Amino acid sequence: MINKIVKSAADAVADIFDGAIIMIGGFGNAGTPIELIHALIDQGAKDLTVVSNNTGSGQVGLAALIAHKRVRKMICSFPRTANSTVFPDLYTKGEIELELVPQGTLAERIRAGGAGIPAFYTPTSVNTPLAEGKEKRTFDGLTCVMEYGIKADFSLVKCEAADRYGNLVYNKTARNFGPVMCTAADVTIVQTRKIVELGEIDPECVVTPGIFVKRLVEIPKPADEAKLVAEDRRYPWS
Amino acid sequence: MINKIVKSAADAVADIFDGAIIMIGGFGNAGTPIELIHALIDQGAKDLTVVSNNTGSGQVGLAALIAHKRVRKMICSFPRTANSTVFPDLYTKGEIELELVPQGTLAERIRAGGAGIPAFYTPTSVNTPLAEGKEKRTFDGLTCVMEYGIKADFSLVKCEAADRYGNLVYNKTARNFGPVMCTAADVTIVQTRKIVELGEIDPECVVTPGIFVKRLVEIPKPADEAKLVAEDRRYPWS
Amino acid sequence: MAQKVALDIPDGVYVNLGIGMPELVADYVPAGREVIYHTENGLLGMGPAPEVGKEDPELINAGKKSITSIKGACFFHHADSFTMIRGRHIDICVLGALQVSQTGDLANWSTGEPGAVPSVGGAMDLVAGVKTIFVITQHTTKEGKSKIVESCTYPLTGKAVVNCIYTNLAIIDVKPDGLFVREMAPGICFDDLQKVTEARLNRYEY
Amino acid sequence: MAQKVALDIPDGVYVNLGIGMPELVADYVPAGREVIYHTENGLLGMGPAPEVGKEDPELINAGKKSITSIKGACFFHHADSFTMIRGRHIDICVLGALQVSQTGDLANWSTGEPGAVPSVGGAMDLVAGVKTIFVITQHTTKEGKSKIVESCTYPLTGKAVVNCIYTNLAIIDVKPDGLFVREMAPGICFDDLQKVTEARLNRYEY
Repeated sequence: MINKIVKSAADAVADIFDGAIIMIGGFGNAGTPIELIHALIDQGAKDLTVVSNNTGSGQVGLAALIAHKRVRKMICSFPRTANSTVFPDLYTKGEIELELVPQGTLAERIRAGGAGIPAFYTPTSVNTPLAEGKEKRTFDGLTCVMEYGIKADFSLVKCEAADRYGNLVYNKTARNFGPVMCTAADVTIVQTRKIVELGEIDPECVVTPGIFVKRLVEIPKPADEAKLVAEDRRYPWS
Repeated sequence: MINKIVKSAADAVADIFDGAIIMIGGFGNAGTPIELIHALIDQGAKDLTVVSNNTGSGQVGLAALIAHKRVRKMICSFPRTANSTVFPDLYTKGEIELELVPQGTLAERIRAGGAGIPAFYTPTSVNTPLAEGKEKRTFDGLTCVMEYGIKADFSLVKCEAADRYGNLVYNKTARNFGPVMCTAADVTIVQTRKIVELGEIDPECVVTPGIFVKRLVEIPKPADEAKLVAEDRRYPWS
Repeated sequence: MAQKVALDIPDGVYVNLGIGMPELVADYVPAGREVIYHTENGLLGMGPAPEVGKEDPELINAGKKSITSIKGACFFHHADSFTMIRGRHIDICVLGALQVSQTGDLANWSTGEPGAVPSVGGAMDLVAGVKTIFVITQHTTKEGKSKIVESCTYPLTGKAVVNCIYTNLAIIDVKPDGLFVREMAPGICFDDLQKVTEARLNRYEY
Repeated sequence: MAQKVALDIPDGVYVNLGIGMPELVADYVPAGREVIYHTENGLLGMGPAPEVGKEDPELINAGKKSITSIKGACFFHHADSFTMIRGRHIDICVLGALQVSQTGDLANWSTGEPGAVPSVGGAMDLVAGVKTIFVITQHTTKEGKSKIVESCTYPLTGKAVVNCIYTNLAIIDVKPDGLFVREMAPGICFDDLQKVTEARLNRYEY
């Protein structure tokens, strides 16, 4: 029988190893799998490479993971946001690496990784510093850079509802990077607001087919990251 | 005001020109925009390049378009099906060109065309005759061929329901090539079983966002291609 | 044959069944196993054929036959479907064959005859992307020629892609050091099998 | 400025608004025009800010502000969102700028200072893929330096990508043969404008 539901966030992330490449969903506070990230902080894996659009805010979630020096390198498009101080501080001190990738190229590289496309060409970033050192090629007069697919050991994603096969639906703009990240990791771990019975999700409306999901954990009331940041909370909770 | 609805299939295809590249949705009989193809036969455009998974069956739809010698070249993955005789006859006589593309590569080339990706690498077809003459490159030990994105002048697609913005949902496996073909043409023309009001399609369940659609025509009772073939019908109806 | 293949498909895996004989495998899933079938034209969770009269012409499999969908199924478009295939998300694919070589090369899409209309479909994507490839085929052609050959004479679908061959006479594993006979049909002995097989066969040593 | 941009956005087009000042453009759509706003984090059909207390933390725009969705909107993931952008499906994008050159080069993501944390987001994808790029910016920096320059000194976002510049002093079209002033703010004359503009300006001949 196929049953991808595990009983806790701690169980879900238990086998994440030092040096792993981890994709973390979310754009700003929307779609961030904050409970999975906190479980990862508790679990202790270090020397991680994290692929995520931003670097977290305040002292919770991804920012807390970075603050605890668990992340060796960030691959992201927008590390500097309003409430993001942890990453900028470490980066300025030279204590964390950054691979800056345009947002659309980041999404496409992740999709390519999941789709078995090792590399593709895009016009994005041509004639800018981000194209330096990259292979260029012109197609019908359009100069492009070659970009590589990205694959991860683990993806951490948040969704709205899931069934035991791992079929997922998301809530509004919290969908963002979730669907592509689910496809691109050896082990995709999803926190869902609710688990539903097989057949409750309309087969025409499934966003992530279960084949891309390995583990599910139900977190009925996920924390609102913006609120935690506004309240100046820190993880681990003090 | 945005209103993509036109009043007839004839109006929808009126500006298709000789020599155009046309993508036609469908896999077997599922999802074939048969009324749009028949309107195209009436309209008369010729010397077409058609991108479609198959070559139609019997003497209706795409098979009829080919039988009327309107198609110079087919780009497809599976030209020879149970009830397909029109294409094989012309092909054997050397009267129509064929570019044979593996099905997944065909889907990905269309997606790439729509997504502004001029080319990508795939391991599919390496070490086979279909890789001959193509650029090869090895990534981490995996040998791949370079494949180009495909763009079309027009796409003809069938869906289940649409609103005036052009948001589409499909029916079951009739979805197949529709969503990627909608993205890859200058002018995407869609026949829909029904037109619904804005907001009636759940924004979480839209499959093709309206931005990819230019024209919509309502065909409430599309013909069942398999039935027409079984009845040995021919288009134009005699 | 289809039953033998079904026995080798573990619980909980994602399987794509090729057109023709491979489709029969779904009929023999042992009790207690849950297997999810992928059909490359856009469905994960393919169920059995519908009752007569309940067919939906827009619900078909890759062989263009009417099917049903199970509870927990989902529909998707072709590019997403081949993301599953090319991206190595499908565990097992069962395909038919014209020829299989002793190094696991597969030829199953064209006899390469001049004037023939070549049709490839998803076969090359499947062998390039699916983790494990099973072939199900008659051991010999109608003319009695071996389909398990030293080297394919027909155009390849993929090179060194087949993991196991299920024929009416035997089950043969494709290993780095050659073909190994795992099981033979009742009444067949190794020497008989080798006689009707062009490729060199090996026995497992126990 | 935002109002001037809004006047130049025709009925029925798809528009992406950058973070900051560009977001204001949505407030000035002339009556009778229907414009659909794309936000690259996964929504086509962005509506105005919600009432206070009705915010959904999972419904935000690219600037991470709470928004609403209109009737006929749809949600999608990031790769599909950038298919719209890179695939040239978005008609107009309105962006802020640090510098614009007289050949339409745009610099708007980094001052290139050592130690600064560079953040690019979707800006490079937008200028590479959207058919028409409008820039909305103050004509000069707080220190009074021209933002419309002969050649950008900051790292580029894209080369020869800007079609029109809307500043507090003028509307300037970027043409193959240079910058052409289409309109000036009340009380500004061409010579005054040229004085505060590093790049060479041209007048249209009527």
